[in-house]
Amino acid sequence: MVDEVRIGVYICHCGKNIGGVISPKRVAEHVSRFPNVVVASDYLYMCSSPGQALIEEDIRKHNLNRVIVAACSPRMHEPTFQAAVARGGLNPYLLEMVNIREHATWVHEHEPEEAERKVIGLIRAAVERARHLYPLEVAKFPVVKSVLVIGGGIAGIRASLDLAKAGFKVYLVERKQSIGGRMAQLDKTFPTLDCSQCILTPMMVDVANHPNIELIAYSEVEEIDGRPGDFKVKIKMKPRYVDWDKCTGCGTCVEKCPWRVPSEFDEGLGYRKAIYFEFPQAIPRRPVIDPEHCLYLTKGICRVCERFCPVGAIMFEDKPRYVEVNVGAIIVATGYDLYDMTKLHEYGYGRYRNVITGMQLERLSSAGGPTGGRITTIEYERGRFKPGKTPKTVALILCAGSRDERHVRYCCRIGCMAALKHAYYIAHALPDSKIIICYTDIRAFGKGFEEFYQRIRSLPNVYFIRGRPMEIIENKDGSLTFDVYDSNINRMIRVTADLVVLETALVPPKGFEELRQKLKISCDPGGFGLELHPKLKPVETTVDGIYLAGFIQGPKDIPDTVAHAGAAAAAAASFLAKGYVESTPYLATVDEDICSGCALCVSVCPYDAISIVVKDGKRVAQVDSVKCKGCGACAGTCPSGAMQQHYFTDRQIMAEVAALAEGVVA
Amino acid sequence: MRYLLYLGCVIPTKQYAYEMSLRAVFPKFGIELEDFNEGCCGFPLKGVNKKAWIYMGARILARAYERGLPILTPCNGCNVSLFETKRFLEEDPSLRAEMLSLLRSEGLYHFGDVEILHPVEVFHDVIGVEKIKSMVVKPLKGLRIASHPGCHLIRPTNVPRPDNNVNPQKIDNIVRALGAEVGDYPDKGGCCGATMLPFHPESAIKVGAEKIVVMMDYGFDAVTTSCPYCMEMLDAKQDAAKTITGNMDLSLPVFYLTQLVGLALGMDPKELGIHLNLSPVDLVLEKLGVL
Amino acid sequence: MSGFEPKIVVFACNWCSYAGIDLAGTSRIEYPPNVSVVRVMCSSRVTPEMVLKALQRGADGVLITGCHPGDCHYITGNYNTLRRYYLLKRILNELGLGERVHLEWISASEGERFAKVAHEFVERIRKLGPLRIEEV
Amino acid sequence: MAELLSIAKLMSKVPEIKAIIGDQKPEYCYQCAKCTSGCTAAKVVPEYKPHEIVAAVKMGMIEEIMKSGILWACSECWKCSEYCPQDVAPVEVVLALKNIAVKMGYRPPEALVEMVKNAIETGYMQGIMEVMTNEFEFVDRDSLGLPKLERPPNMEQRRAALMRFFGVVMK
Ligand SMILES: Cc1cc2nc3c(=O)[nH]c(=O)nc-3n(C[C@H](O)[C@H](O)[C@H](O)COP(=O)(O)OP(=O)(O)OC[C@H]3O[C@@H](n4cnc5c(N)ncnc54)[C@H](O)[C@@H]3O)c2cc1C
Ligand SMILES: Cc1cc2nc3c(=O)[nH]c(=O)nc-3n(C[C@H](O)[C@H](O)[C@H](O)COP(=O)(O)OP(=O)(O)OC[C@H]3O[C@@H](n4cnc5c(N)ncnc54)[C@H](O)[C@@H]3O)c2cc1C
Ligand code: SF4
Ligand code: SF4
Ligand code: SF4
Ligand code: SF4
Ligand code: SF4
Ligand code: SF4
Ligand code: SF4
Ligand code: SF4
Repeated sequence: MVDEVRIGVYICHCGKNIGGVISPKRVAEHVSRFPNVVVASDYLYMCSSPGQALIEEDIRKHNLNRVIVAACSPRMHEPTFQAAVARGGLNPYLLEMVNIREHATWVHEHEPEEAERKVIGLIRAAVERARHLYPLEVAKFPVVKSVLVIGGGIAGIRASLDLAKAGFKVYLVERKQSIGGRMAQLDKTFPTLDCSQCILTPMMVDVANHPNIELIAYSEVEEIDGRPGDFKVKIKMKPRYVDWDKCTGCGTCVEKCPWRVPSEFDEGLGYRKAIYFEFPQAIPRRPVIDPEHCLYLTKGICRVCERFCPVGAIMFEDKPRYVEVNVGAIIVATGYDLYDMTKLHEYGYGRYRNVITGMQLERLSSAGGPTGGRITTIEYERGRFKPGKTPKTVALILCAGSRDERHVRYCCRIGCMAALKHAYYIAHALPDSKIIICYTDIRAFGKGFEEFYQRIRSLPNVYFIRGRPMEIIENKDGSLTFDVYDSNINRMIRVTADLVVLETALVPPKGFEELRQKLKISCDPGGFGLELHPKLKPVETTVDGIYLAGFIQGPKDIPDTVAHAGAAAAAAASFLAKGYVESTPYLATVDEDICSGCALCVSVCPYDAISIVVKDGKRVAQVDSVKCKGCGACAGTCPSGAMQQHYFTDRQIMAEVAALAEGVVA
Repeated sequence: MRYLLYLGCVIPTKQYAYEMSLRAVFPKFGIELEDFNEGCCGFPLKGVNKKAWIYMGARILARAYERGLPILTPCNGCNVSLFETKRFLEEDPSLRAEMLSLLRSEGLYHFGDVEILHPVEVFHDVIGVEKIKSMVVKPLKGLRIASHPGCHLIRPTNVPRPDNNVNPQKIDNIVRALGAEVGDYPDKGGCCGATMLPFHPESAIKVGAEKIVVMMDYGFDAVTTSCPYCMEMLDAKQDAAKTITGNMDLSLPVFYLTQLVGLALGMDPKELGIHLNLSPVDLVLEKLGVL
Repeated sequence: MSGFEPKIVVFACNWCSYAGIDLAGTSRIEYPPNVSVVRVMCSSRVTPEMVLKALQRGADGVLITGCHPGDCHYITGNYNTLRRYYLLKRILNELGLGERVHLEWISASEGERFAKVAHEFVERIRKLGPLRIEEV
Repeated sequence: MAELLSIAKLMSKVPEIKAIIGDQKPEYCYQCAKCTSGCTAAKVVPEYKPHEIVAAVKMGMIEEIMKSGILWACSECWKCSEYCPQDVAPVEVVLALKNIAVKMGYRPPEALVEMVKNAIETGYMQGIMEVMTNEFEFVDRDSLGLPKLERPPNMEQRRAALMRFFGVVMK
């Protein structure tokens, strides 16, 4: 540091966000007295063009060689001000940001004096740190122009098609036998009531036919390696026991298989065979054998499918296979699961046969469902579902498990509209029935939702009760009784219904936690994937090149899911289209004179970026700057201080820490 | 095992049958009971002054700690009250300090971590269902008996409860071991209404009556409970329930769990205080051939 | 001891904890102004010297925060932190300073929890009283 | 007819309630009425509606409720606290309100005052009773062969401590 350090400090008002709590002017006056501070100014919005211009001009005018911006979080505007500093002719890493909004004025609004003192303290620490900054360079790497999409629901389908059409190679991994996701299970879709399968199937076919899409069904992501722009993904293809290359999808095997199993697709109400397609319109149209139920694979008898297959595609000795793909970006579109309703003990799901979920009602109402579209009560004959009688009264209970501190805290964002739709199904199919909707609030905020709500409200046989039952009791005939207090009419109502439908809470799908950890992306308190910014970066994640699409980012209906998936595809496309990614500038670096070659750093580096080499007869550590991701673990471990991390050197951090610890005298 | 028999208020002033059957039955299993007359646990006073309630419970915990034995609380109310007191004392250091300062005048300085047990737990978890089964000499054959756990045996779940709120089965398991049939019925974990009795007597009795109606509807021959309040509502108030609800068919024998155990062990109904039960218990006794 | 306002230095990893602390701000969840945050890329960058430096130069307590185990942006960084924390804790305990340093996992969505942790830590240090330099 | 409520009277009582009940959250209540739907008391005393009581606490309109004496209808079955989706525990709110009512000078029902008096004076909330057998005979502890019921020890200290809490009620 031969040159004199000349620092400019800029304090942002952020409108009233900062300026309404402390006085940036006073702060500027105070910090202008700090050593090396050549100029200190305040401005209403530093991130605005005139704000940035101020920095650029000052660099030239005052010959600044360090810039400190005290404003919002560096996670928000660091790139903005780095660019400004660069335009002013300085290396962007000579900028230091001080977070006085998120870390001070927003959280100490009611202690303005303390807040101001803290702000001055933070800036002082930044000044101390800034003295030790030095210019850094950023390396560029080429990206691989292909994308992995995980999850083949409507979100994954839409994102895959968008990217494929834009010319990117897409690998679509779906863990079930077929793509389609939850939307394939729905009968109709609110608020327009289009037939779900009818609008979905053409898109599924497009996926199958698009030359840029490689559909890898019945598979899951096993391992992820590499870095943004160049991920290496190992995919596990579960054993299918059918040679999909030979198979023509004729379905003879499915027809002949003697063994029936409750169908996941029909939510346990219908049946599928041990060799099966997920549902009749499945894509790809290639069956798999369920090894847990197949008679041959469990008991060594049968082999009927093998006998009837005209092309000899059955292969009982199938093993998992692994493929590796190399992609530049990843889109996560793994959707949701229903919350386990047996946990909501008071409603008796799992104990009372006529308490069902909304998704089960979708299957009962579907022409392709287990009752051929007849809505009936639930009967079991020797453990097997069979359609019961026509219900006279059906009760729908909203927020079942949602908005509940003991279960799922957030709103499912679907249940209200789904309940209205379900009321329509029943009212339409059974005009003589009574439909009771027990709601807390009807949240009808989407396009066309209020109109839909009106339409359902106007049905004479739909009754809205503003109240939630506490407990449901099963009667001897299988019908159900509960009391519910209607706070609209201030009356307790005793409801006896033949069928109770729970509009269930919706949660991240099984296995997402493990997938998320493989991807190194964060999650929100509900377990969904965490977007980078709740307003402005709704599809980005904390990892560059990994994006969220659809329900997995948080509850969404189909229109929102599709819009979100489109945005994810666009974000991935723009990431790849640029052609390169920049490496982190915060790389580790060794001072070979000090390094003792102890290799402690080697053991902590998560990316194997450090090796010990012999230089001039001395063992020293060497960092591979392509592999290094800039965590600083090595620097934190190195006993001699030989290993340092750019922008986070011991000197820089120590200077900051010491200043903060000393504090400022008011 | 040796326990402090803490009877609370209702049992030693009124529900004598419970006390008799407790004192008669537990020694048969080698369980010794030491009298622990400490008066009211404070439960009914919680609504008048929470601290007074805590004081009364805290005092009992401190006294028990000195005696060095677990407390056996046959009353569901006492049981939950002491557990809640314990929880508040643990969670609120200033409350704990305040209570200790009040107790100093009695020479009490610690609450310790006193174990609190309910007879249902002693039967089910300490003695064990198998052991009980092995001691039955007069199985309660041919009887279908409903269990009424009572709210405070299973709620609130933010303090430990003797049985599970979601699916209370302990009493049923014990009764099954005695040779009777058991079964679930709607709102098994429902309330007897006792707490309302002093303020809204008719309404309270309606609550108890509703339970009896359901149990009769589900074909039970008798019902058993292990709480003196529940007993009062289901048994002593059964006649009143007839008048208030106008349902003259209300008629269901009610027993303390301890009484049923005693009967199955071949004990004399009088020794178990069964003649103090006001519901039509004779029906059952006849069936068992002990009348 | 009223009137004593402890000074706390917080180390926060960029990806989870710093984002979580930002979220406390975005959600306007207040916590005592005595805590100042030092940003590092990963909690494993924090050395014992940095912690000691803070205590030596006037901080009354140090809070180290990182991603929850399994969530580290750099795969295993926080495990290194944990190991180093135990070692550091042993030394600090010997110096009678163990109570003044604390490690806490804060995720990017745990703004509310950070505020709670900050509150509790400040109260804990307030009870311990000011740290006199001679102790170190 | 009815007098309109003035907003000048609105003054949330949540903080006072929270000071008594501990970790429950009356301010979270979103009026789903699940508590009332399953409330033991509400089924037989229609004027008793826990969700309304919780709402009144939030609004600060609790005097009417205290005046009406309706709080004493709760059967303390704890169902509401078990199943409330917002961890409100209306039963705890009701219990806290009762405490506040007594402090404010509302007299609890006579039966309860009697219990308090007994608890202080005799150690038990009710006197030792004679009971009837199913043969219509009157019996007592003695005739049933039960040991004599001793008073709890240290009655003096106990009374002194309790009087600190129950001064108002005993007046
Ligand atoms: C009862 C009910 C009724 C509804 N009705 C309507 C309606 O009428 N209108 C409307 O707009 N919305 C409706 N919805 C909402 C709609 O279902 C969702 O908006 C939509 O399905 C979300 O699509 P998705 O692709 O994000 O998720 P999903 O449909 O859940 O698709 C996710 C896919 O990812 C796969 N997957 C999961 N994990 C992995 C993994 N680890 N590896 C590989 N693949 C994986 C799954 O198998 C699945 O195929 C309803 C929801 C419910 C519960
Ligand atoms: C009172 C209020 C509070 C809100 N608070 C929040 C909140 O806290 N959080 C939140 O998430 N959302 C909030 N919103 C919603 C938020 O404002 C919108 O979601 C958002 O602004 C929409 O952005 P937009 O770009 O689509 O539209 P706009 O912000 O309206 O931008 C449209 C732009 O197009 C220009 N324009 C219009 N017509 C033409 C034309 N013919 N030719 C050229 N230019 C044209 C307009 O001048 C304008 O600059 C709030 C809305 C309101 C009304
Ligand atoms: S071998 Fe298995 S899959 Fe094939 S027909 Fe038999 S049961 Fe079905
Ligand atoms: S019978 Fe053979 S070709 Fe036809 S669907 Fe089955 S496996 Fe494929
Ligand atoms: S969308 Fe409706 S049903 Fe679902 S949680 Fe929200 S309010 Fe309840
Ligand atoms: S119209 Fe606006 S204010 Fe009214 S319910 Fe809808 S979103 Fe809320
Ligand atoms: S900074 Fe992290 S990634 Fe880079 S070499 Fe050091 S330990 Fe490895
Ligand atoms: S830990 Fe430090 S001294 Fe040891 S090899 Fe690595 S850089 Fe060299
Ligand atoms: S107290 Fe709980 S159950 Fe009652 S209305 Fe409020 S949120 Fe619903
Ligand atoms: S505890 Fe009281 S308020 Fe709650 S459900 Fe029972 S009777 Fe109702």
